[in-house]
Amino acid sequence: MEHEVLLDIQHVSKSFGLTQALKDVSFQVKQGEIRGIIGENGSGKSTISNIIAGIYGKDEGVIRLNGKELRAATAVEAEAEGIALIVQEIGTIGDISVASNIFLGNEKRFVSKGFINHREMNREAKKALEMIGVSSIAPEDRTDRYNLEERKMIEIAKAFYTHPRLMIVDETANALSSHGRGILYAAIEEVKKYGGTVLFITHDLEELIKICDSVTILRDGVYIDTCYGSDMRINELKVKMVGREMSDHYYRSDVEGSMGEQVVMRVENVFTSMLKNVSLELHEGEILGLGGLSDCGMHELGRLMFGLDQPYAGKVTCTGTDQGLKSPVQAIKRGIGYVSKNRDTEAVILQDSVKNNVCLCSLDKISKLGFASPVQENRFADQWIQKLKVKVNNRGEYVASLSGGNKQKVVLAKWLGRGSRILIFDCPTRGIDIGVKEAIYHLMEELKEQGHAILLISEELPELIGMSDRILIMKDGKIVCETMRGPEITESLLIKEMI
Amino acid sequence: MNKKISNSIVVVMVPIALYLFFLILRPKSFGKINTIYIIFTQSFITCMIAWGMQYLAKMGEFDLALGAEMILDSIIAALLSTRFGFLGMIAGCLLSALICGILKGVLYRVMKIPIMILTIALIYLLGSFGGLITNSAALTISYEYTFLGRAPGNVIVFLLTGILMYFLANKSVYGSNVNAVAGAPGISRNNGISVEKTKIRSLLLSSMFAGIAAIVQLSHGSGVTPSVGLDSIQNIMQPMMSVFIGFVMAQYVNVVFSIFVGSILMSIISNGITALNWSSAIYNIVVGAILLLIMAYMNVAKVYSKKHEEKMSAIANMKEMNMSNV
Amino acid sequence: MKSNNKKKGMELFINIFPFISLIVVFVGFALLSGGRTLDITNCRKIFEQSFTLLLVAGAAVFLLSQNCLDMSVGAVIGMTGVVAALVSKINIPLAFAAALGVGVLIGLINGILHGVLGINAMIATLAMSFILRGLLLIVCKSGTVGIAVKMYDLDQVGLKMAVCVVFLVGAWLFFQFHSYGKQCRAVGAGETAAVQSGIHIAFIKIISYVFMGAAAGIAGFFTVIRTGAAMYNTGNMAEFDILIALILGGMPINGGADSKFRSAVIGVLILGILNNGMVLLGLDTYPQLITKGIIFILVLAMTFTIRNKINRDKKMA
Amino acid sequence: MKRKSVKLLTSLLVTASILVGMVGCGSKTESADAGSQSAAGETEESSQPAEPEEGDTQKEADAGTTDKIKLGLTIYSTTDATAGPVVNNMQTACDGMGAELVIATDEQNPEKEITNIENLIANGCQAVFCLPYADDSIPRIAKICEDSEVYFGFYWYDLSNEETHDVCYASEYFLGNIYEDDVWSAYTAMKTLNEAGASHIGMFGLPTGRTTTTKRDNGIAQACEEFGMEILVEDRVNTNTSDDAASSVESMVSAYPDLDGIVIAGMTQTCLPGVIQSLQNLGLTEKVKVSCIDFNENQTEYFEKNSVNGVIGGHFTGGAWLAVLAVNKLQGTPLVDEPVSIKDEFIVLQSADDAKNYDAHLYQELPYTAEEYAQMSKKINEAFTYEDLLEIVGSYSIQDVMTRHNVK
Repeated sequence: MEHEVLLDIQHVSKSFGLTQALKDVSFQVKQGEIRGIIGENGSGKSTISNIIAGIYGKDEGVIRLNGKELRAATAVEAEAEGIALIVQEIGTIGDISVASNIFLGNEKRFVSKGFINHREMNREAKKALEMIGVSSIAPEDRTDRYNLEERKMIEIAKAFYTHPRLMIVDETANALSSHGRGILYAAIEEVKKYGGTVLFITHDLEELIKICDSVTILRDGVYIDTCYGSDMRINELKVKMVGREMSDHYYRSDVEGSMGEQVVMRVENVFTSMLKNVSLELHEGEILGLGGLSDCGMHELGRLMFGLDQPYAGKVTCTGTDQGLKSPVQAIKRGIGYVSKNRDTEAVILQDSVKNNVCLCSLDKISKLGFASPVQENRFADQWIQKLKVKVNNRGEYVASLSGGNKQKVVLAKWLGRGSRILIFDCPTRGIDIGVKEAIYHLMEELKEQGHAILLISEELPELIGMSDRILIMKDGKIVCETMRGPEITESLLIKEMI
Repeated sequence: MNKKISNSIVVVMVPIALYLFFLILRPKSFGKINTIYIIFTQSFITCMIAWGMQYLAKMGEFDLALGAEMILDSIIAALLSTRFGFLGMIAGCLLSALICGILKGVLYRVMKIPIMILTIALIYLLGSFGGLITNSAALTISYEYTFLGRAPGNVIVFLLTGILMYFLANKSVYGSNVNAVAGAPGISRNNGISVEKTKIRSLLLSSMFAGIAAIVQLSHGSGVTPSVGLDSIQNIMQPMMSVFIGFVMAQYVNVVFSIFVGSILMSIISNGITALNWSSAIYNIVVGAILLLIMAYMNVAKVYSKKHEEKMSAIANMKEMNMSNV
Repeated sequence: MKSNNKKKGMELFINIFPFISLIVVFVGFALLSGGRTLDITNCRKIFEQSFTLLLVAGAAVFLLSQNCLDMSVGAVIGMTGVVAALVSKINIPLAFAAALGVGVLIGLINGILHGVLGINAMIATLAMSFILRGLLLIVCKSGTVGIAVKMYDLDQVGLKMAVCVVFLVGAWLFFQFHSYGKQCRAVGAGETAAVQSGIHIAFIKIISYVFMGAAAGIAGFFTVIRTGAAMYNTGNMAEFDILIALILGGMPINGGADSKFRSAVIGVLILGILNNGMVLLGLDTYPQLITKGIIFILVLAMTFTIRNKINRDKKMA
Repeated sequence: MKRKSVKLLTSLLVTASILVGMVGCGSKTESADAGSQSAAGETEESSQPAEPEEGDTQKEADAGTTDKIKLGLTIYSTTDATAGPVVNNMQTACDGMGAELVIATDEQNPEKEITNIENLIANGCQAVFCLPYADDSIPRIAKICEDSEVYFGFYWYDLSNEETHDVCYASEYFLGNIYEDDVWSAYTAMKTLNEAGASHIGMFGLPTGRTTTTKRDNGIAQACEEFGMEILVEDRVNTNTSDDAASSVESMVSAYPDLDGIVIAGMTQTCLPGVIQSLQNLGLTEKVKVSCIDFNENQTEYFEKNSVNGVIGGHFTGGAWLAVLAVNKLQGTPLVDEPVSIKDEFIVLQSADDAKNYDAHLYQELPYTAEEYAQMSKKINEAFTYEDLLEIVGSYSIQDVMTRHNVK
């Protein structure tokens, strides 16, 4: 039967400072449809969902819901329009009760004689949880008593309880176990049953095929295509998602992997809450790829090898000493550099000038007895800004005003300026435009020739396959497979290992 | 349900233990019912101010102008009481509190300065305004207006304020908004809670609670002298300590009750020290030391429990790995 | 590029605004007092009155640039003053060393409480000031502790000028050019990112509190020389005077990269001229306090709103 | 264009606010207006290089021209019940003798006191008077005044301490000090309590370390031996607000049930209302007797409700005598050449009508009118001698004032 259009998005654009998150995106979603939205990191899929749900404003364009222009400025107004959003990060507040979280922002429903009737609220919350088949959570408990997955269940219950006309699920699945995902898929089915529409945002293609009726593909903020029903085939989608031919000139050209003899860093039988008996060796002049789903423990391993966390058992050592790493300060002294996944909060100081960011961890090198004249600092900063070709008018500008790619160049300038021989890259090209991506790949190649050891942690398989000499795949905290670089390595082979 | 009771027993044990400590040291003077009565009544004023402060403190903001405000409220109340009697006093106090609260709210909304810095500047303004009105002379109120300063007046005012506070903190939409903003301002803002409006309401509320406390304080002491410079901050040190102690115990019992227990603790210590005729300097040291100990314990406990949790899951991983190897 | 020079204009205004206020206050009072404030002895008096505040405000720049507060400075000045007075009966240099030592010790405790144990800086130092005021009451039995008469001859302006210049220039060099100063500002600008750039956060915080304690110790020593005795309320409310002086001097409230050492010097001078000028004009206590309050709020509003606009532009640009 | 105008506007705003803040506040003491008028007059004179001996030119100049003598006073408050009368009396004395008085408040803090003295001197005062909060600040004060060649003197202060006495008397700029027999005042306060039948006493006191405090403590100790009384508990810190004092009394009474008297040896201004209020709340007004040193606004009402048994105070003319000494010295007709120490008399109130008389004749209008003070300046009445001054000081009492002002 012909469903009329529920959601009509016309020429929507949005930019954060210099980075253009969405460029003139238009597409329609029919009533009762489960529409997937896929795209690589930084393709704008989360941005469009937040704009629809009223968390971000849009720069240009019009969004119509059921023919009426949608001007929701906050989540509460969006809810009034029948839109519910499950955010990617944590959407519940730890200090307050589960029931307060579910009805956060609209406690007025339970107000009688000016005061909230908590019993009523808890009962309603219990009902909401039972509605999605969750009975292990007590509404009056504090929310931080429950683990991540249970808190996601609370968010799903909160979204589902309002019987939204349009439910947006933003990359929630990957944080859930199979049991949790079952509950999520059941809830989505329920919404479809009562004629609601679902926007399901993910970057996991198998899950998408199973759940969605149709899928819209975004790449670097631009609308590519929408496929329906049977013509949603994985590799076609992937090609559209990635878009660029898997041409070799994009990544490394040499086919054979190579590495130096010298082991630069060793991880021996490390146990933490996320890692189970992980061991690996990093050689000089090697790019070691580390892949897996985002919660497989590879990010935690990256932090461990920089001394940010301490293992419960086992050791992380560099050559020359068998003493474990105590702190980042020690790691830097031993020549390790770490490029964090969350660039804006950890890898770079936004509210500080480019010069300070570049010179910060090489102050002891630049200065004599701790004192460094501005001239020396400027010379050092200019040298590395020029070497990494960071686009900035003057070195005094704040890093906050730079684009994603340029921020990453500043971070690289910082570590190369420090002369770190071991570099840990955690999703280095996440949310970065193509041009800078390519520059980073070439830089990695150069560093490899100069004998640097690089640990490349990435959620993008093409990048891993294209750049690494050796690839380790992790799953649920364990290293499950090791492959050398070679033409026979394909994405599907690795994906089988990851899931 | 029994978990709640066992928790509150644990919390109540702390002041009882402290009371017994002083009882053993000075049985003659500390054993009487009268002393217990005085400990309670002397904690009322501190507790009411602390109740008013806890909203802002929970959101990480500190209102240092409450001391100067209370003095100004009392001065206006004393002046009006000469002309309009008892009602004039009450109206004067509450009106002045309201105006101060609105002034703070407007200034915060217009200038968006951190509240602590703004209130430091206001201490000069409010404190000296009081001094100007009375041209720095002390004022007193006549005896028949002071029945709120003694039993049963102060007990009634205290209980009414306690009930109002209980509903405001736990049952009102505003109360849950404060808890949400204190927990995560970002998520609250996304869910349509205006962080700024909540803070402005808290500024107003802390002034109103301070106004009520000022009435009881004026009736109890019957005199008020204008404050000079920043000295009025000393007067709100004790309520601030009760708020911090209250927050520590708020994990076990409702925050309204835990802040009351905090002010009782302070009252026991000050009375104990008078009974032992130690110099009241010891009071400052004891209270400061207790606060440091509690805060240190709380932080270390939080860090330790997180580490412990990680250790536990790591051990679980190890067991799991051994099983699969064997 | 219009927004760019608009931003530059605002940034220029923010940088020179403290100088404008200093000149306005200086000229304003000179006119109103008919030149009496310009008199040499009066200027010497202004310097002597703000000498101790200059020391502690200088040290406070390091702390405020890391977005940390020290509410116990006044109590530390009181305690070190009493210690200096007591020890001065034995010999003067020992008294100076004792005052410095006690200041450093208290600074170390503050540093550990906040840096290592992670207690909120304001609460930790507030509790410490409560304890120190209590100890002070006991030590001088809530009265005064006199200093040895020999100590009076230390009270020449020359000595104070020398100590002040050496201290301020040294602190300025450390803050502006030494990696320690830069790390302080980096911690203020973004603590998590600073950790990953190899800054030992706890170490930097402890050093800053120790430096603050040392400055308070020296200030305590010279306060006692100036007044002849330490009382239970010596150094009262110094921590708030510091905060007001730094903000009048244009220091950003939550520190970070824009923190400048000069805001301490300019701010203290503005405050010194203000206090001296108002007494010179025979203003009563309360009009003085109201003027101070109004000026503080106006400067706050001016610098805070404009700085917010600049930061917002930076984020958006 | 908008940006430029906003910048201009804000800097104008700042300048305007600071200037308005100064002048606009319109400090009510005429010294400020006098300051600005004389400022206009003075600008040419002080425009020539201001060398240190500016003080001397001032002295010769004033002998001839109409320029007024300028006296400076630093005191802990300007109008509360204890400090207010001192300021009023001194002000009337200055008006009578044609001198100008500049006042600064110092909140009982030695640092502020010294800063005020320096600023008063900078303000052009030729003599400065203060109550030293610590014996040890006296050498400092003496040095500052000698360096600027400004006379100085103390009120409410007894130079009994040997060291400080010599330092002051050695300085040619020391006019003298007016002191009260604080031993006697505390002793009398305790005597009134004993006569009313009290023997177990709770005490509110001034902070230790000051001669006034030590003398009052000695007076109390003397009375305790003589009348077999005992100080059970003392509080020297909870004295800044009436509410603190009230709580302190409640704790004292509950901790020491046999307490039957309270003496307030200082800070009466803030403690008395609280003490009386809490005693009345606890219904102990009859049982617990109260006596205090220093007067209070509503002592008449307290006497009528006989909630207070004895108040010793009224020692408010110290500032005026210092003004008399200074004006005569500065006019070149010194009453006496070397520094002097003058004992000031207390007034003892023991009944409601004592209080009424004091309030009518010595508080509402002052014990000595401007004309009476004028007679004490040798320029106006050459025959006036130092002995006459001592005689006037000695005869100070309610009776004397009533007879002089021929009240029936």
